[in-house]
Amino acid sequence: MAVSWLSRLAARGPATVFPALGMQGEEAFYQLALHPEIELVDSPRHASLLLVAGGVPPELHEPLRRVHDQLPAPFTTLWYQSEPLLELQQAGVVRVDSLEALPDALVDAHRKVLRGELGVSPRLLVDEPPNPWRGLGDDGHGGEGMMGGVPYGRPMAMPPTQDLRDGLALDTLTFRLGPFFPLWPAGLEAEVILQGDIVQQFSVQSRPFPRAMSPVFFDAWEHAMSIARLERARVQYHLRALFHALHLAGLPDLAWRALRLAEACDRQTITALEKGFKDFERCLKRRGFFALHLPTCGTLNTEHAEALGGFAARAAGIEGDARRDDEGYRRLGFSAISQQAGDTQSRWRQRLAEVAQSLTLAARAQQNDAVTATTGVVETPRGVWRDERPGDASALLEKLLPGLEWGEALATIASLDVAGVSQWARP
Amino acid sequence: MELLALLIVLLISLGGGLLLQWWPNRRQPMATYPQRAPFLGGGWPDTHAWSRYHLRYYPMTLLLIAFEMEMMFMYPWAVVYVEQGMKAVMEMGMFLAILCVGILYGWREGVFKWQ
Amino acid sequence: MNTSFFVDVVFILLALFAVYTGWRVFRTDSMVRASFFLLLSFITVGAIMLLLSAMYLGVAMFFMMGVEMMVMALFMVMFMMNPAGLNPMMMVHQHKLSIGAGIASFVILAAMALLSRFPVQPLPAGLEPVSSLGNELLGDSMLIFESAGVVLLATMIGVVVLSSQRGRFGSAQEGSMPPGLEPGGEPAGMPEEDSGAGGHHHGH
Amino acid sequence: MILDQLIWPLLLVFATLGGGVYLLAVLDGLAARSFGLPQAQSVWLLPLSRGAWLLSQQANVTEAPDWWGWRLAPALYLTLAAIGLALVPWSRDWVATDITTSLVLWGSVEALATVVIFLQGWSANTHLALIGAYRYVALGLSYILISMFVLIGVTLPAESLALTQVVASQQELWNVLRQPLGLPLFLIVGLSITFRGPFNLADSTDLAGGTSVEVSGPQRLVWEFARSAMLVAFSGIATTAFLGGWLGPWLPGPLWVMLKMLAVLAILAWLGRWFARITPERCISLMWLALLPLSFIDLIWAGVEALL
Amino acid sequence: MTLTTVLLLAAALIGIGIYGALSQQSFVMLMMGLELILNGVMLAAVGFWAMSSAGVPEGQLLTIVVMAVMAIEMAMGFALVVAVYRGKQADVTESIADLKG
Repeated sequence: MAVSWLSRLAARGPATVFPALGMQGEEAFYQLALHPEIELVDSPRHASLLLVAGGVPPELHEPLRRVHDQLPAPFTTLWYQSEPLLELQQAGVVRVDSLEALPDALVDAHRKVLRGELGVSPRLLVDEPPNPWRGLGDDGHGGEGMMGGVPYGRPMAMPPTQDLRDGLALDTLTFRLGPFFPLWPAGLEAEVILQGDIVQQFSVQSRPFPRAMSPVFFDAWEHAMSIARLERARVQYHLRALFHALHLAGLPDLAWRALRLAEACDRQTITALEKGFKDFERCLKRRGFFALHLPTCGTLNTEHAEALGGFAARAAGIEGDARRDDEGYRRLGFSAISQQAGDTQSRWRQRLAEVAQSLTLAARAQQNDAVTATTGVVETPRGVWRDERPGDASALLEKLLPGLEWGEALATIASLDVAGVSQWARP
Repeated sequence: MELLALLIVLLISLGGGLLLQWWPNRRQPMATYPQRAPFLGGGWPDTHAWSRYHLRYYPMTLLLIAFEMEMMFMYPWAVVYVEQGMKAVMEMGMFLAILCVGILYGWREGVFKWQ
Repeated sequence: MNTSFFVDVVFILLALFAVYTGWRVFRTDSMVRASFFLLLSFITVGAIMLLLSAMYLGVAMFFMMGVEMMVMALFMVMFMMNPAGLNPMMMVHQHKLSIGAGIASFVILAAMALLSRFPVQPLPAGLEPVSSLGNELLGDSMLIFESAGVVLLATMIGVVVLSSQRGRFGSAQEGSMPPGLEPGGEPAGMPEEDSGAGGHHHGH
Repeated sequence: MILDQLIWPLLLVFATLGGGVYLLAVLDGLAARSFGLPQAQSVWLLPLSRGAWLLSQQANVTEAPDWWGWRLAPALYLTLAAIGLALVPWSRDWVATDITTSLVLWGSVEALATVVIFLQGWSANTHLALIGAYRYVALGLSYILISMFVLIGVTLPAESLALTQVVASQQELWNVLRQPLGLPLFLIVGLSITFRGPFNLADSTDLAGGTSVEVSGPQRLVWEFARSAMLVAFSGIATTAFLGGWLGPWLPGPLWVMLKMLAVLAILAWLGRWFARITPERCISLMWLALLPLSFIDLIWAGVEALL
Repeated sequence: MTLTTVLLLAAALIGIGIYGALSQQSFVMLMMGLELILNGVMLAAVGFWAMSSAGVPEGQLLTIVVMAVMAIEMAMGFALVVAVYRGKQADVTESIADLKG
């Protein structure tokens, strides 16, 4: 039969997955991004599978239902280390709790969905427009007058009372974005007001989920720790962050390479890592990541930079680095690097430079088995952890983003780490 | 004859495109309202997206219309260029001079920026 | 004989379509649709010009109007309330008079077309429309050609002066400061030197 | 006679449209592999399975779309691509649409493509798609001038706006050598008209898919197909204008055209993956302040060369 | 397809254009009316050129000039709209208050 032939052909393609990341879901995300048979997509319309990875707090269940209902049929949902929504529990949910089994489960589910062998996820929300409109208003489509009413279920955008750059006051678009928007930190939900494609107002509604650090940093806080291992974990952290920025920049292959390097951080020799990173960095520059893509805006002022700490502060010219005070690091000849501008571009320059520095440090530390000397203080990639872990800083986006063009705003978010550090280490 | 071929190409590709969109979905029910809502990563909009959108490059578009008109004169000019020789070269000089002035002036006024 | 019959049929269809789309321009709620209806009307007229063997003008009509109507749609979106026509609206005045004037002018022009006798002088066989136009532009009508260039330059400068905010609201540099968080408030989120706009137009 | 003038050229046009799109997808897969991205399965099968998947997926609609635009935009984009390809001369006799102003008609296809891509984003009536549409128009209105200047440079030696004449004028030396700036500039136009790689302002990743963020199923298939078809058509025009079209020893004309088109497509597939996406503001500045003056220089070069 | 039918079509387009130009309140829509009139004029000019003038080049030239007029009208018109909107924050030829009253 023609249809089954078609669906069998369709089932041979890669599994298209829209990831809805919950708490501690990013580990699965990075694993899947490396898998050749899985394609992570940015829009649920382009997916055949919804993967809910990590715990979703109850207040985000409603947004999750919204995303769930936006996938076009046929599709199904997989739950990785996550509690399925109550109304879905009858509908043959697929739960996967081990990371090793996840890719195969996804590929399998994709094939089965396309061949029609698996129950399709039901719609969760009621099929009704946001506002009733049928038969209402002047013409039976919900509208009243020229701008009033709710034509087809929604009101129209209204003129703003404020602005403006160029003396033109046009309409503003107000909407809430997130918490499952795949192009910014998981869990971040914000009310955005756009005028044209310029962000006019940005208010955080729910903070991004705290990110789990490598256990190495937790160990280093408690007792002396091998510097080589510490620096490898740092490199891995930055390279994973780079994945998102390169994905935004439309460089999927470099993003993939960044992630490969990040995964290699635990096992490869330092010399191999150094060489791999040097090649990678050269590619990055040659292919216009800085010259074409990264904006020179999103500049942190001193106050914000200090509040955020870490590489972001150093990129803005504030030379704070707990490693300077550590005897172990001092013996390795550590000195903090910094940039001046403090904008999105310089943040990435800073991070790349720090990665290179970390690799050099790790190489030196490996030779003489250097360990950290101080405890109770550790310089995490996100900032200094002295008495308490670096906390959430998403509030500063509200000050930073207004005035930026949409793409610039997203690139700026990707260049920062605003999520706090989780109290649990990565498994 | 040429125009007939063009017409055939137009009809076949337009019809084919529409058919390909319509045929596989002819029995699908209409998507539910929650499915039809704009994708905002779980967020939701206050209003329709259609609005008086603030384009940031509008002066450039006006400059373009004037440019485009110059191009309109350039095609016939290009055909007789070799035939007319030096006269046509003079013309080209004038054209490019005008366009360069236009670009330079626009650049000085910040026309190519996001207003 | 067959060819001419075929051309006639196509012409009639195109003519009807041109009139229909032209009429829809003023009958549709969505301003963007209105501009694209106008574009369709232009395109059909361009196609008729092709049938009349005005090869260059017909095709030029496509690209000129494609761009112009695109810009038209952009400005519709920018400046018309309810640009997509989500609510139906009729923004007309002196409606009856206008209909009368439209019909009257059509009748007068149509009568002129039907009643007067025009010489029948079809295109000569070997005529090449484009090169004859080019030779005209560089020959007898050089003056028109030159002055058109100058007028267009004046237009360029005129539109830039009128539409960019410089002079009215300070320099362009100032204009690209981000909007304030509150009316009349300080530009948000950026330091004094406005690195958001600096350095964008060079560095390639 | 009708066989030579109509049937064969038309068959060639549609065969190239289908085959070219498939080969472009394969080339893109090969390019991805050469950049180190792993491919799950053979690049030859991937486009087919993807197409089959999209065909069996439900087509999404939005809450209050512009229905006409929503349905028509992908098909119209495909139509424009087909018209562009119909202008390509396969040999001295086999031309689907041999009008005297075919070069200008290609310019119109570019201008109308901007309209259609805008329509695709506009008709969805959703935020991300709209931003993509407006962004693309900024690009679409910028590259068109460059394309026109470059193509006028090609007409100068040919003394005609017909693509057949343009090919004939390259009998001694191809335009790619005669006007060295022309082809590189024109390739940028090709990337822009199909919003690939650095010029992907319409369907960019930062908009989660831009104009096609809400599109799924067969409609997305047509849109992607049209996007590739437009690049195929573009490669046909580039071949004709700069690479001597059907000219070449040993092989018959149509085969030469196809081989050259394939080469252009390979370059474009590779270029599209090489560069990072440019920001919209930089894109306009680049187009108007760097590439447009370069195309002036190209025209002057072509003019001087044509008179010598 | 004779000259008369072409002219009839041109007359119809001009008639619709006149209706639009006179009736529309919005400046941008008014410009659409003007464009439609010019559309008819161009068609008539090409019709005369092709069928009644033995192909004198002035016929084509006239069309191009009309097209140039159209482009200039549009560019200047929109620039004016921007300038006026800056001042008044409205684009309608009659003010919105009049409309309600």
